[in-house]
Amino acid sequence: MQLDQLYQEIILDHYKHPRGCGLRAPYGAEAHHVNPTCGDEITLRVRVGGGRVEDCSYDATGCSISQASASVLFELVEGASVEEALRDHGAFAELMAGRGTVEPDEEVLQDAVAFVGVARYPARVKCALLPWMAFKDALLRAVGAADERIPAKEG
Amino acid sequence: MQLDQLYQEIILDHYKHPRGCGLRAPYGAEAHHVNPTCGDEITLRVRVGGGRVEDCSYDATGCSISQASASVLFELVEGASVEEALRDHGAFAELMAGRGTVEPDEEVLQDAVAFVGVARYPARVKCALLPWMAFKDALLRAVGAADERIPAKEG
Amino acid sequence: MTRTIPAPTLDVDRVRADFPILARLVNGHPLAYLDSAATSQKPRPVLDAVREYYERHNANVARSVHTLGTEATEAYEGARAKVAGFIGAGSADEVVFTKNSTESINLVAHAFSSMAADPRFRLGPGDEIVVSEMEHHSNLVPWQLLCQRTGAKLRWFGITEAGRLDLTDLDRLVTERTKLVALVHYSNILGTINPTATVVARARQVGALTLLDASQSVPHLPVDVGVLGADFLAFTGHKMCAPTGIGGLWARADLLEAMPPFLGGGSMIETVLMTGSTYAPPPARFEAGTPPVAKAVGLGAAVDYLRGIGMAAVAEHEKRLTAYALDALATVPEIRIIGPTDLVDRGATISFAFAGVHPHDVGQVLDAQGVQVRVGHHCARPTCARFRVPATTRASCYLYTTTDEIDALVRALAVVRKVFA
Amino acid sequence: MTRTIPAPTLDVDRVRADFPILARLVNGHPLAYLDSAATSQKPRPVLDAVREYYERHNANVARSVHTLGTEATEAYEGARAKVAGFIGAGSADEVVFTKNSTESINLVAHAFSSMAADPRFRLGPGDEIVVSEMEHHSNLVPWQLLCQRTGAKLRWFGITEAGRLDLTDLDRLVTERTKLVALVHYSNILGTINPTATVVARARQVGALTLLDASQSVPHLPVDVGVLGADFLAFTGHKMCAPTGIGGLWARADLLEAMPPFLGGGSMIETVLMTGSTYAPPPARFEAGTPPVAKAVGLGAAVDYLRGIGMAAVAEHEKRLTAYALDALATVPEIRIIGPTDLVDRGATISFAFAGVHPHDVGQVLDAQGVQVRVGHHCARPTCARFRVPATTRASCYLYTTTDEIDALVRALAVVRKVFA
Ligand SMILES: Cc1ncc(COP(=O)(O)O)c(C=O)c1O
Ligand SMILES: Cc1ncc(COP(=O)(O)O)c(C=O)c1O
Repeated sequence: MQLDQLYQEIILDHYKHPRGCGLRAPYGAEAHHVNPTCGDEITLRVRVGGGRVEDCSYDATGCSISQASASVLFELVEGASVEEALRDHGAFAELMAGRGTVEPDEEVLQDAVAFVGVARYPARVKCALLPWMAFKDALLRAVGAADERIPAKEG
Repeated sequence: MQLDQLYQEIILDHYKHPRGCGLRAPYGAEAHHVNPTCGDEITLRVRVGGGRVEDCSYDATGCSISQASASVLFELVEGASVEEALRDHGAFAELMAGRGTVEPDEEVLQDAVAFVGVARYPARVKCALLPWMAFKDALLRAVGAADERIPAKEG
Repeated sequence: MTRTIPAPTLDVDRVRADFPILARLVNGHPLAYLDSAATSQKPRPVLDAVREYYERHNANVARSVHTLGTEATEAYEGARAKVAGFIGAGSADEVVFTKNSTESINLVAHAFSSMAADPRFRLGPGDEIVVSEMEHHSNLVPWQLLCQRTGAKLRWFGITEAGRLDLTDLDRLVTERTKLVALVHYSNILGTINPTATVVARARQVGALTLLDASQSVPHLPVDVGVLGADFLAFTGHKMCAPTGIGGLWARADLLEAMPPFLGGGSMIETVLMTGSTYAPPPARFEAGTPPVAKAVGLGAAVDYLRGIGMAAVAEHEKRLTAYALDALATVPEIRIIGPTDLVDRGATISFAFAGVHPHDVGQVLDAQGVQVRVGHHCARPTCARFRVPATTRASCYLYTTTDEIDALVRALAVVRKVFA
Repeated sequence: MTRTIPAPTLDVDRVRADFPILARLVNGHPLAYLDSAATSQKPRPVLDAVREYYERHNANVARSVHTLGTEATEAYEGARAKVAGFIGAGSADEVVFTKNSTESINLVAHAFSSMAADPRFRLGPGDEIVVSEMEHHSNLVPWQLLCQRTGAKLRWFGITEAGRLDLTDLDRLVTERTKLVALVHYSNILGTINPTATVVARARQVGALTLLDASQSVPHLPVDVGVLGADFLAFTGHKMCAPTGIGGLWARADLLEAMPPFLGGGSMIETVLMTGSTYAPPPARFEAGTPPVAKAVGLGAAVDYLRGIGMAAVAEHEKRLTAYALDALATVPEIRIIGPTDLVDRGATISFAFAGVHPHDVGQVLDAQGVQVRVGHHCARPTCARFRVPATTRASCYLYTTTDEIDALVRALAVVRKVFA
């Protein structure tokens, strides 16, 4: 059944046991993103310090894909350098745009490779991307607030 | 050839030799009507007196059908009683709405019976009606101006 | 909506044979198309009429003496007459063809302004427009935009917990200040059929105009504008077996006459000078540019098709399906219906929440079983907000829907339970 | 419009075989369809694409996770990408689907107001909009209405006796006061192809926006928005082998981004509350309601069809027809061409007067011989007024037109002479 492709075990596990959820303070910037077609919403906060993502906290309502995506995002970026986090964002966005033809790099994306199946469902790509868009938005503003430099190649 | 139905000899004759054309004074009321789809135009004046159409004068630009129709109209209503003129208008309008199925009364319509073929061409019905609409418009106003009563059944 | 005469029954198998798409497989399962509230499928006679139009008669309308042009014009105006007859309009001239309901409603909204010549359309600070919390965005956003343009105030009816229009405040909401009440006739999210007569009567009492968003009612119920008594009726072809790209606005002749033009361009004019123009009488005044001729022909054919089956039979068929579906869904413990749970004044459009699973996931799992339902806010976000859900899953039926398809839905819901257990 | 590379020739017999209607008889004569400027005929691949869409994939777009809805969305957005490619747009998001050119132009007109947030769209007394005397009503009336709403002033280029845009006054007409120049690219009545580059350059110099009405150019010439350099381009599907009911507006991304919504409703929103809404980014912001999905699919197929033949080949074929027709008509002594009489920057749309016979009568007699030409003012009354004629007879060609059809026209004109001798 095709469903297995979409709802891989990793995704369902993150959905049922989301990592790092809940909004935490202090934080450098907060972003609120909405998916207008389905009503999914996320509020996401980022704290940066010393060039690293010190915390990424979030409150999300939405489908399993968007919730799992937030959880996977948290695991990837928490403690990562700003540069790494932006690279992860780029890799994930590329995976989602690939319609299932992009071979994900497990080194980089870790659990997020499970989303390769999502890329085959155009209607669900937006769900998976929602937390990542909010993250990039909040991250760039947090970096700005912290007066950190954004690595040029990804800004 | 179907064209004969439309361009009957009587119509072409009225077109080439229009009766009563040219604007004359004095007059009781003047109407200017336009056919927006083809640019046909007519200015038509009516003088009434003693319950009769004393003069119906006009200046028309347009196709053969609209020009011949004005000429035929002139012949029918010139000198007719207001009541007769309105009856003629009604008979002609009915003929035009009939899509070629109405049997015209030659007693009433005289040369205008030739327009029975026009009724089969929806795009041309408006051409034929243009002078008649202007006539009714001007007549009713002329009657009003002359303080004549309009026969109730047709007003 | 009088359904006193026993309706002729509808032979659903024969109906289905007219809809080629229904034979399709989806993800290896027979298609169960339960999304007719979003758009209906098209029967062969409609597709054939459109094709025949293009293969035999296609030309531009209204400005032609040639044969093809005359045939095209007659096909277009003939379709207008059919549509007028279908909704009980007094004259074909009271029907304006638009591209969809949304344009129909915006067309009316743009007739209102601070500078309107006719006082019924003059709108400014102190004036009010009344809608409801169960409007489709297409009958809400145009009024929000109009209020922004003019300074008028938007007010709205609430919804009861049972999914009914809350008329408790009718006399306080619809007052001398009200210029227009714009109300959905049949809610595309709740399935509720609203008591429009009560609202129309009150509006008339205070001298307000009324618009009914009949996007869902014209396809599914016998509708007669004379009986409804409203001033404007908006509807859309693609939900009633016709092609996309064609809709209609019915309005009383004297109102259309009083309305200024909306879109400017070819065919809506009387005389054009560089220094200014005058405009054609309705309905041409509101149909600028080349109209969707073939789509109008398709809508005419759809009306013929629906009349052939009988709208009373369609409504009766859907009533039976509603009863069946409500019973069937009651067997699924996770399900909470959002909207009326009885058969009184409700149609075969059923929204629900599935405990613990987001509608997106519900829809995805159902799709894997071939069951096509809509998930989301159904262009009625305020209604979702009212019921404290981000979205719903909605199954909606039409004349070709079978109880088997509802059974397929219920079976597929069991899979949802399994995947997200 | 660079035609330096020798164009591949077009096999007109093969092309004609794709258009079922061309086999028709009219009044006992083979159809000679010389009215493509009004609307084009549709090739079988376009009709098949529409039918296949309805029989296999039909669903509403953009709000669906189900298979049919996903397929419909991909078909719709795929068509957008094809259209974007066809006109050389940088991105599919720069193409808004409308119902026709007329709506496209009105959409731009409604972006301008006294309250516009972006100064480029702010318009009031003292500001000017420039058009020309050879505009189609659809590129004139919307600007007249806009000037009425805002107090801005409408100015216009004249036409030379030879049927060319009179640019003598360019610098006096297009000035610092000009906010927009809206110009027809290829006149539907005169056949003139305008020197848009000169006008666009001047507009840019004074900081004015430019809109090209490309309703006739996109179907008949290779068009590249990058080369044209204008800010807006309006075009319409039914003149380019696609169904009625679909058109397009191309605009620079930053302009679309700055434009407020026009029609309000489903699909154009971001978030909706009863108290106010926010709007989706372009192009969705300008596509309220259910779009004409099947028609967009048809337009996509039409673009594929035209690309398959090659727009350079189409233009070349029409150039040959123009030469042939001008020569042939020169043999009819009663005829006076209204529009350019040479081949420079003119298309295969030829208007003429027939001495002593009104165009309506000309058209009627031609129709009796199966020749379908348009008679009237062609939605360009001011142009007729400029040439002191109430109307013209217009023959217009397309990729399927043959020299035989032009011969049929000339033969039929002899009958006109006979009937009205
Ligand atoms: C030059 C020109 N502009 C605008 C239009 C309007 O196009 P539509 O009627 O498809 O809106 C036309 C055709 O009718 C045209 O030829
Ligand atoms: C109740 C209601 N109103 C308005 C609309 C808008 O119709 P359309 O999208 O065809 O304009 C719809 C359907 O989408 C609807 O269900």
